[in-house]
Amino acid sequence: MELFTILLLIGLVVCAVSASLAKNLLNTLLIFMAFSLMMSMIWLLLQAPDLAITEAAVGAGVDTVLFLLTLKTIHALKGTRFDKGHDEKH
Amino acid sequence: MRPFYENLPFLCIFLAMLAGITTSILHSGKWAMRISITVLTVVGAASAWLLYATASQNTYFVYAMGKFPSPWGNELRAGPLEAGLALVFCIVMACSLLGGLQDIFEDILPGKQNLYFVMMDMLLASLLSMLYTNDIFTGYVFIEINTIAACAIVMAKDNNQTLVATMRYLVMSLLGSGLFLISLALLYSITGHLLMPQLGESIHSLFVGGLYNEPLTVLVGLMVLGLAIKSALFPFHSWLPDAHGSSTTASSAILSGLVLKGYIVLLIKIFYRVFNISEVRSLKVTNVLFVLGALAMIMGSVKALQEGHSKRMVAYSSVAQIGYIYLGLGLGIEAGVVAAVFQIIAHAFTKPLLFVSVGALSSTAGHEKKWYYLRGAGRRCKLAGIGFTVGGLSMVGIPLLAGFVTKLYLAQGATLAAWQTITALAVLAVSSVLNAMYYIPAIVQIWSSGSTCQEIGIEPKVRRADPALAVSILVLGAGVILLGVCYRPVVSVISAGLALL
Amino acid sequence: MSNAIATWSGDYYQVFAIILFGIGFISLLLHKNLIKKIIGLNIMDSSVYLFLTSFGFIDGRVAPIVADPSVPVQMETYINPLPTGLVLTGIVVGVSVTAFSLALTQRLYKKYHTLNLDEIIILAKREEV
Amino acid sequence: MTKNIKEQWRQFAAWVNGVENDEPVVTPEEKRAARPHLPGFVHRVLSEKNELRLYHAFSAVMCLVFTGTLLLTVLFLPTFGGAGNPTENEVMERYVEKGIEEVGATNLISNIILVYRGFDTFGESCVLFLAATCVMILLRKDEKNTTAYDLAERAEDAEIESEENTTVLRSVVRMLMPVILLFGVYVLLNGHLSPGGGFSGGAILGAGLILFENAFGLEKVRRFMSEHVYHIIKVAALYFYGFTMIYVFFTGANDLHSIIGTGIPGMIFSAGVIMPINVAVGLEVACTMYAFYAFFSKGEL
Repeated sequence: MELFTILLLIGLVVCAVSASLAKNLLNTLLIFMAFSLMMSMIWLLLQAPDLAITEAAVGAGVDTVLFLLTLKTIHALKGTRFDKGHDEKH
Repeated sequence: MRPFYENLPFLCIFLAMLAGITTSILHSGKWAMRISITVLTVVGAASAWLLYATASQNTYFVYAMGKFPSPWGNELRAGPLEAGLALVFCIVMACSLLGGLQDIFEDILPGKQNLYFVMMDMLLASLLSMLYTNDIFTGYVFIEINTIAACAIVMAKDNNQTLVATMRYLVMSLLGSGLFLISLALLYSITGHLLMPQLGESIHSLFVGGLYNEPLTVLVGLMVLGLAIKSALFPFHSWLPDAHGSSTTASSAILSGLVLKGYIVLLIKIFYRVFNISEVRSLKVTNVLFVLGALAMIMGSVKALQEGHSKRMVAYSSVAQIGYIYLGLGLGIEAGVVAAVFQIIAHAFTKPLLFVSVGALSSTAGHEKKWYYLRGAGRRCKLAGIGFTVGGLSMVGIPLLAGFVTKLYLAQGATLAAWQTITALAVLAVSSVLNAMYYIPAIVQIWSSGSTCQEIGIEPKVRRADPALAVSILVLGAGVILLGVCYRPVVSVISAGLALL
Repeated sequence: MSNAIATWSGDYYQVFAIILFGIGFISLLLHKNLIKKIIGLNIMDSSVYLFLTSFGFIDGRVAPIVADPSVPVQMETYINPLPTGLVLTGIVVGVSVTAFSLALTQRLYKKYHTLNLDEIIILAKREEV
Repeated sequence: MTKNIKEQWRQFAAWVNGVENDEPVVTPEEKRAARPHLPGFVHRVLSEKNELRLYHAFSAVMCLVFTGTLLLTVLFLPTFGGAGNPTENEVMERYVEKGIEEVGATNLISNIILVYRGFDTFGESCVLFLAATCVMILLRKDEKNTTAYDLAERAEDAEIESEENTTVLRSVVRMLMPVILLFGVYVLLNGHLSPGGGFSGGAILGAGLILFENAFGLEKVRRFMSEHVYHIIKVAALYFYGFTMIYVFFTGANDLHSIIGTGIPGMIFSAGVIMPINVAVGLEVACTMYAFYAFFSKGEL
């Protein structure tokens, strides 16, 4: 059990570093979502189910939606049709 | 059944919050403004009653929020110091709103004016809670409310400069909140309490037993750092000039006059109720605060000296004035803290007076804010000119004005301090000279004849002070003069309040 | 030093929380990209919550939800519920702040068409002059 | 009917293959034209700005110092998970042992956050309310923050979300919606008996609303959730919460008789004010989450 916990914690650090280093903003966001899910598992291991359910609903749910909407507004989502022409040129 | 006045702090906080919630569904900014002013009046009257009740009996009381006393439930605590500061905050906030009213209605789109007043009500609620709270985690929650509301009133003007300033302000503030929260976690881990009386007891026993010395040092450092970032102590002031210099008049006045002070009052409460001032001194925190305060006094003034933009100059002067407060705290003795609290009150009156006057002066030159173009503005709006003169002279330290009394008490405190005496006196002298070097030319500029704003195609116009502006400048100016002339009762209330903390 | 390592390996939750705090802190301060700043802020907040929650955990005890209320509750059965409650409050504050800063980011992008805060600050200064 | 299904299938296949037959309303060229020219001097100034470099060095040093100091501090803190740490004191004892008797919820955390430390949690609801207000100030459509270009873009989004393009989503949402709502309501109503409560339940309900909007469009949602309704729900929920708290605090602090009892612990109607407050908070949170979504994507509710 302890090993699993430590693996999860190492996973958190890896996610945090790669979210902060990733080039593509969408990748950053997806990694951050994984971070939230792992965090929610850690809350369960720390015997805090209230936090787990809140973190899952908020970190992986609402926060991600808000980030995605922001990325859409600022045209950072590659492959959406607005940026197609733009990408081909580069 | 306790006497009714003991319910007042709690009722005031909830009144302000519910007023904010109500205001959010109004459609008219005018009605929102009326509700805010009414709430401020009622809360001000209640605070005056509370001040009278506690100061006349020289007593304080704790008020359990619910039927569970400390250490289990949230608690409020009110004494003469808290009630007096609440009264000052209400007066200043109402005057700043009245003085900046015209600008608010010009700068903010009609559909969103009511939301500005929502922020004002919430700001009032959070300031009151930070004053009255006896629970350190409540302090954290209301610090966050204060941060969000303060950022919102910066960005309310909604132009490019204010949005950028808000972003910088938000990033720095959130950093400060994070540091405060982590120090709170450390504090909880070694004491197991969150309410100030029990925290004080267990920290005292830790000190006596010599336990957990290292975590204590770290957590005091982090807590002070977090609150120092939020209250713009040098060198964490970089966000302040943009935020205070670009927002609408009332926002600048309230941010400089009150929001910064809320955090410092919380810090003083923590110093006195969680630790006590001799323990803080033994951790050497006060020495750091003293040095940073002294640096802020000099650097803030130097920066202000180089600034040609009127509001940014006044904003930089806030950095220097915050330095005075931290200098007083950094002396690490009772007299220094009294001077610091007096400076909180004096600056709460003076700085909004300056901002409101500058706002009115610049409206005579088409809202141009550069000093160069404000030549003769005082002749075109006499009341604002007089207000600026009084405020500026108070900052310089002319006798019979509030700023002079602060310097007097700081100097008196410095003579009693351990090692800081010479430095403090020298810094005070230098800072006064520097203040004079930028306030006096500004005063001369606004009273000179002629005008320069035609050069950029703006026709100078005469502005007659409307009633709201007149009330604002007169009340704030009267406050500055009263604090300078009959300061003894104020100081005695402050000393009594600090002794009860 | 070996003592220190032994203590750290016992307090691994706190050690990882602090490492995460460092990562979040540095991305909040050093990243120029606003979105990454906000993600850094979220990581920093989560790490502080992890730090705080770890003080409530006690080995071998269960979450403070009583299955059978008719039996008198023993303190030795449950972990400390207070840090969980505090963190629950903190998470809500975190979401609010995230929403606010993201809204601000959208507006800044619409005005300056970049997410680089340094560039934005310089462009704003140019405008002012 | 068959033609309609065929048509839909064709579009779905085209969507899977990434083929798009209709031209976007706003071309990339126009979009680039709408973007102000980022002048080269920005980069020059950036390299000139030593102030910024100083700031970066300062931040890096500060971060290292903090992390190091805190890691060292951990050495001196009570051991993780040890029984008898300073946090296991009379405060925890009363919360755990007297919680059910004094307040009545078997989820001891909800006792703490809603009754023992109710003021903090009311403050927290106000933070959420403030954030929603800030988002409204920033993003609600007005002449300052919305250009013709934004409107064109939103019109195109609305076209993408139109009926024929969302068939799959709609079918899935029709099946998922009742489950999500049921789960949200369950979490909300059982906040005092099991993990969950107002905030998490509200967030789940809000997520359900967001999904519904995605599938069926703003107009369908407006039938039951306009800006007017949003304001009414938000203010009513906060008023209910606020006045309940005033009553609880006032009677508690003044030793007055309170009509709020504890009920039979473990039953759904127990624990006094906790369940009604959870419902109020949940409604507020659900509305606020949906409002965040709507203002972020459409600029209006």
